[in-house]
Amino acid sequence: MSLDKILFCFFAALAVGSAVLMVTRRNIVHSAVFLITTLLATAGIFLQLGAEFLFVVQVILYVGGIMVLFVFVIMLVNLDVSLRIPQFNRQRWIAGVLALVLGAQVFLALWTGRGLLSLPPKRLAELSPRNTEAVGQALFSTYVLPLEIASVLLLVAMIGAVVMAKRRV
Amino acid sequence: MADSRTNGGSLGRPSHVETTVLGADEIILNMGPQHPSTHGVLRVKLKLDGERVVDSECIIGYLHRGVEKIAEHRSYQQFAPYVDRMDYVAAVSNGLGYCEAVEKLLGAEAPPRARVVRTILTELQRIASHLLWLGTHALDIGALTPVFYCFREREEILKIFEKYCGARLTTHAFRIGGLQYETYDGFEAEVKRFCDDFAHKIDEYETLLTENRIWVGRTKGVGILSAQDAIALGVTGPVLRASGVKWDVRKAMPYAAYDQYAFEIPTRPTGDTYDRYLVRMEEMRQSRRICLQAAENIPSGPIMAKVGKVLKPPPGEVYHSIEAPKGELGYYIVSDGTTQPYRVRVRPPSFINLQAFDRMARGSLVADVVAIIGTIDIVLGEVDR
Amino acid sequence: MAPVPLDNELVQRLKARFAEAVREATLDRKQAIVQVAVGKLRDISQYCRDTEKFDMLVDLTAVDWPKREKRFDVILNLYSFAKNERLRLKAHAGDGETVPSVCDVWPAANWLERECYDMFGVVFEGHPDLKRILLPEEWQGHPLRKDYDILKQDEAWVRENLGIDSGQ
Amino acid sequence: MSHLIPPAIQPYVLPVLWGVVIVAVLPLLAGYIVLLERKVMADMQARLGPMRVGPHGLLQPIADAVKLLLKEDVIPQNADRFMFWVAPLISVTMALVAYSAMPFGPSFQVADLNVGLLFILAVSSLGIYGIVLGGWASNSHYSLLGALRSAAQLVSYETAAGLGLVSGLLFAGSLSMRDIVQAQKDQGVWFVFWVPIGFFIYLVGSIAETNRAPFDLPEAESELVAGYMTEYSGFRWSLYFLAEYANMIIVAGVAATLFLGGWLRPFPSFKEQFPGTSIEFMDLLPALVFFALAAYCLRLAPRQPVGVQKLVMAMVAGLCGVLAAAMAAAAAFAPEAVRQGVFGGFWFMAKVMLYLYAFLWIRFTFPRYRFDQLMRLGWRFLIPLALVNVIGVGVAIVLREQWGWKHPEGTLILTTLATLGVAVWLASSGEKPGAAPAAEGE
Repeated sequence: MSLDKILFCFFAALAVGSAVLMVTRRNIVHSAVFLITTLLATAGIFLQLGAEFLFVVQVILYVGGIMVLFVFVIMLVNLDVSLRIPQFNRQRWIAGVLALVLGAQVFLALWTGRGLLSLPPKRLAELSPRNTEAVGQALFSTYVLPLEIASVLLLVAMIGAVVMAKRRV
Repeated sequence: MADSRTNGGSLGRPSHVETTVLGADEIILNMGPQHPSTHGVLRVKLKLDGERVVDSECIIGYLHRGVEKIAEHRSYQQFAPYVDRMDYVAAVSNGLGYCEAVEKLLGAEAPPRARVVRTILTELQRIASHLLWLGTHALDIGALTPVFYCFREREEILKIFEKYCGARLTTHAFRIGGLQYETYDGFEAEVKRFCDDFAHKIDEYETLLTENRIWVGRTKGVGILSAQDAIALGVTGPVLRASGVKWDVRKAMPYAAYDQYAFEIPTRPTGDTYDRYLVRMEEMRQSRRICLQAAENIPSGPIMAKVGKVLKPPPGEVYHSIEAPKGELGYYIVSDGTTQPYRVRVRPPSFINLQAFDRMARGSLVADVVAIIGTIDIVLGEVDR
Repeated sequence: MAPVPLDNELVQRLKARFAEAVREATLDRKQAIVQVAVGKLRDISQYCRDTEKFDMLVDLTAVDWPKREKRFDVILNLYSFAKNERLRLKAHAGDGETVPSVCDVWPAANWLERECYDMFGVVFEGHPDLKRILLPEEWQGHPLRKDYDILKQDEAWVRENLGIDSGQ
Repeated sequence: MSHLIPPAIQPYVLPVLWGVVIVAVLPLLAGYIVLLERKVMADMQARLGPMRVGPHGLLQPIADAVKLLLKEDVIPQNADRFMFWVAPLISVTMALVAYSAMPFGPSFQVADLNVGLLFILAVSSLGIYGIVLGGWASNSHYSLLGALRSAAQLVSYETAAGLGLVSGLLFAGSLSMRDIVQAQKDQGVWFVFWVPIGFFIYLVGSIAETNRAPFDLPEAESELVAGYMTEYSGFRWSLYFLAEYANMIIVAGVAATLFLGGWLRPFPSFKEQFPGTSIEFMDLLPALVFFALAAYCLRLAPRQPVGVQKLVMAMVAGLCGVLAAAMAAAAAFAPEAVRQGVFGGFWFMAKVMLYLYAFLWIRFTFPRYRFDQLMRLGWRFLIPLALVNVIGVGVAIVLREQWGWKHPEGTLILTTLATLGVAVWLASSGEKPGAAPAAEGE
């Protein structure tokens, strides 16, 4: 079992485990922390696949940016309240059934494609050593239109947020 | 800034800053009595609307020692050392006020030489007190360096005190009727030397702060006190002058030897923290001027008036006040003809100036409260007595 | 230099305005003292501030004369920037007798009256919130009264809050 | 000896070695930077600073470390114990991980990622969790306020600092730290001379990111006693301290790499050689520096009051002497690669120290910002300025790349001037100081 496999299993287990914990913790802050570990574990898998750029983006944007704001907001709200609200609602049977169905699908998918499950023989990084530039090229040549649309969308959202915030003052 | 909100939101368990949610956004935030920048055991309760102070209450008395009660059980001379313990960073000024008040009560008057020496020492004390204020005030606002420069010069002054009367802080420097000690050799020279150095030193402080963008940003427009409010609240001293009222006991009702010397009363128009800073800086320069003039020619002659060993002032009462570094320091003494005062009332400038804190702090930001407490220049020993 | 009776324009104006409410005016060590009826204290203060331009309340305190039937002197120490002169108003108040508050005349009186109440138990009528300022809220007794011995203290409070038997 | 190591492990050996070296040396380095800070502060404040432990307090850091290790470790009663325990670890771990992409010299680097710079930014930005969670977990309001302040501050100043870096990156054309330095070597100029404003913005941003004065609101001792560290004591506290100083070194290293030419020595064109030999004068400079240090210590040694102190001082002098000799030897005989490594490390650390000195200087000179002023400075001044700067630099580069202007200096100077103009305008158009709406802060 090569080092790559070990690492992969480690990250995967970490991601899944902390995801479960995130759902089950009562304390929001703890959930947030486990969500962060999930994201980090995913980032680790990216890194292992040789996609440094994705890794960095994941860390900077999701972990370093969005989650910081999450935690920030969580600390602004009153935690005692959140501890008292019921965590699970009455629809657990429906949920269970749906979960089973979903699980079956996933299992089926895995089973059919089990041949492809093995990790790539050599690290992708060595196939495409400078994937940052590659991503950049792709974004600004092939996918320039979606990129622009997305950015405009974000800009609109940002301005909207600012306007709404200003109205309060 | 987020913190005021979080006061309400965070787990409401006790800590140094106790907070409780009142309304939608109203929070009570409690500073002190143990807080790095409440200058002693002052406790301030702030009611905040978000980030703004809507109401404030000062809770004092943690240092109350009943000085006025003690006075009634001591003879006039015995009580003199106690007054040093009120405004313990300006002990000499307290002593001057008390001694002169008792002299007035006796109908005696200190001889000219004593009065000039008193003036010199009191003005040095004013500089020392203002230096201490400047250092701590700057430290509160986050400038780490000035405080050390200030203490460097203050040290020189304290050395002069020590050489004169043996004590540095609670100098029981004066006696009722004049001075106990003759000035030591080279007293004038040392005072002059200090004054000459100090001229450059004070420019040094100004280079650090006066033009500094951050300093101006932290102090300009913070804690504004209008002249009407200042008068109505009985505020005196630099705080009053920074609000544009040109009043100083040294000019209005000269005591000691102030009528002999030329000096200006600095005033500023707006009465914000920055103005109070400038006024005190200028006051230090003026005090230096007075010291220089006084040290030029100290009249020779006796240093003690004939007041006798046992003081028995005739029945009656007197109010005498001086311009202490913090403001008008008054002594109201009632005599019943015995050797002990029947009642000694101290009019403490810090106490009465602190009353204006609420007026200054309302509408300002939480972060400004520290600056405002610093700018009033209180000494809790005097507030609580 | 015993106190001598004082009769200057100010006193005359006061007498003219407030007749017998102005009890006596003396000059002690060249300092003007006007003794007024406690009931009229607020009105006289108002007049002194508005008409006589005594716009600053320098100090407000009390003196305890236990042997007198009205044991307290309530003393207002006024200053006029315009005339650069001081005036001392004095009013006799019995134990438990309420003294009209001058807070609305000079806001400065707020804390001073609280301290006066704290130390002497003089009750000021119309004070926004009259409570102890230097001593703890629950403290019993008023230290600056002559019958309050210098070694005396509120033993119960000390034991309860400081956990010691005596400060001395 | 490489044949002794199984090939599967081989690629990991050197990085692990470097990693161990960094982890081992960094705490000591941080400790001595603290000593340096205290000495510089003392000098600026007309004092002597630590003088007791060892000659001129040279052993102070060790004494402090021992004290902190032996101190009682208090955990507040109602604290979230696990978080309280793990938070300092997060801070210090992230700070250390960030070093893995930091090139201390041409060869001394754990891993040369092709997104090295972004990696450092990303990882060091994770340290915030240590602060926020620690502040939350210790369940004191001072701590929480400090934590939230620093969270808000970090998030907002990262933007400005990042944009400041971009203006330099546009010239480097790569995110790999090594390529960045290489680019400066090839273009024959440190990027600070091309984008001074970008450097300035990054300087301010990095001070704010490391919570140093005048941006030290998270630990403003006059307002919040010690901010997020209030409830911490002993070793945990020292971990936070270590993290803070490690972060300072990181931002300094990034600045040195991107703007100050990394391990390149100054005056690359000055290649005068020692007559008769092939030793360059510049290569002797490090040796001279250490030699001067050694001489100074030797002069001080006999003046020490205590015998032990004399000894220690002499030992320090000896150490410097050895280093000087080593440098000289390297300059004279060592093969090219070793020489590059040694002097690269020297110059890199020299630049880092210079940058840190600027930190200290600023800290002891300026008062502290108020939070809304801090936020206004970040959002209304630095970020717009950085954007203008980046655009200007982009234009300059396009002029060079597309229209073949071989000498972009002209356009760059214009850019800088234009940006300065914008800066003046921004500064003047800000509201009056003091009258502060608390809006931006929230």
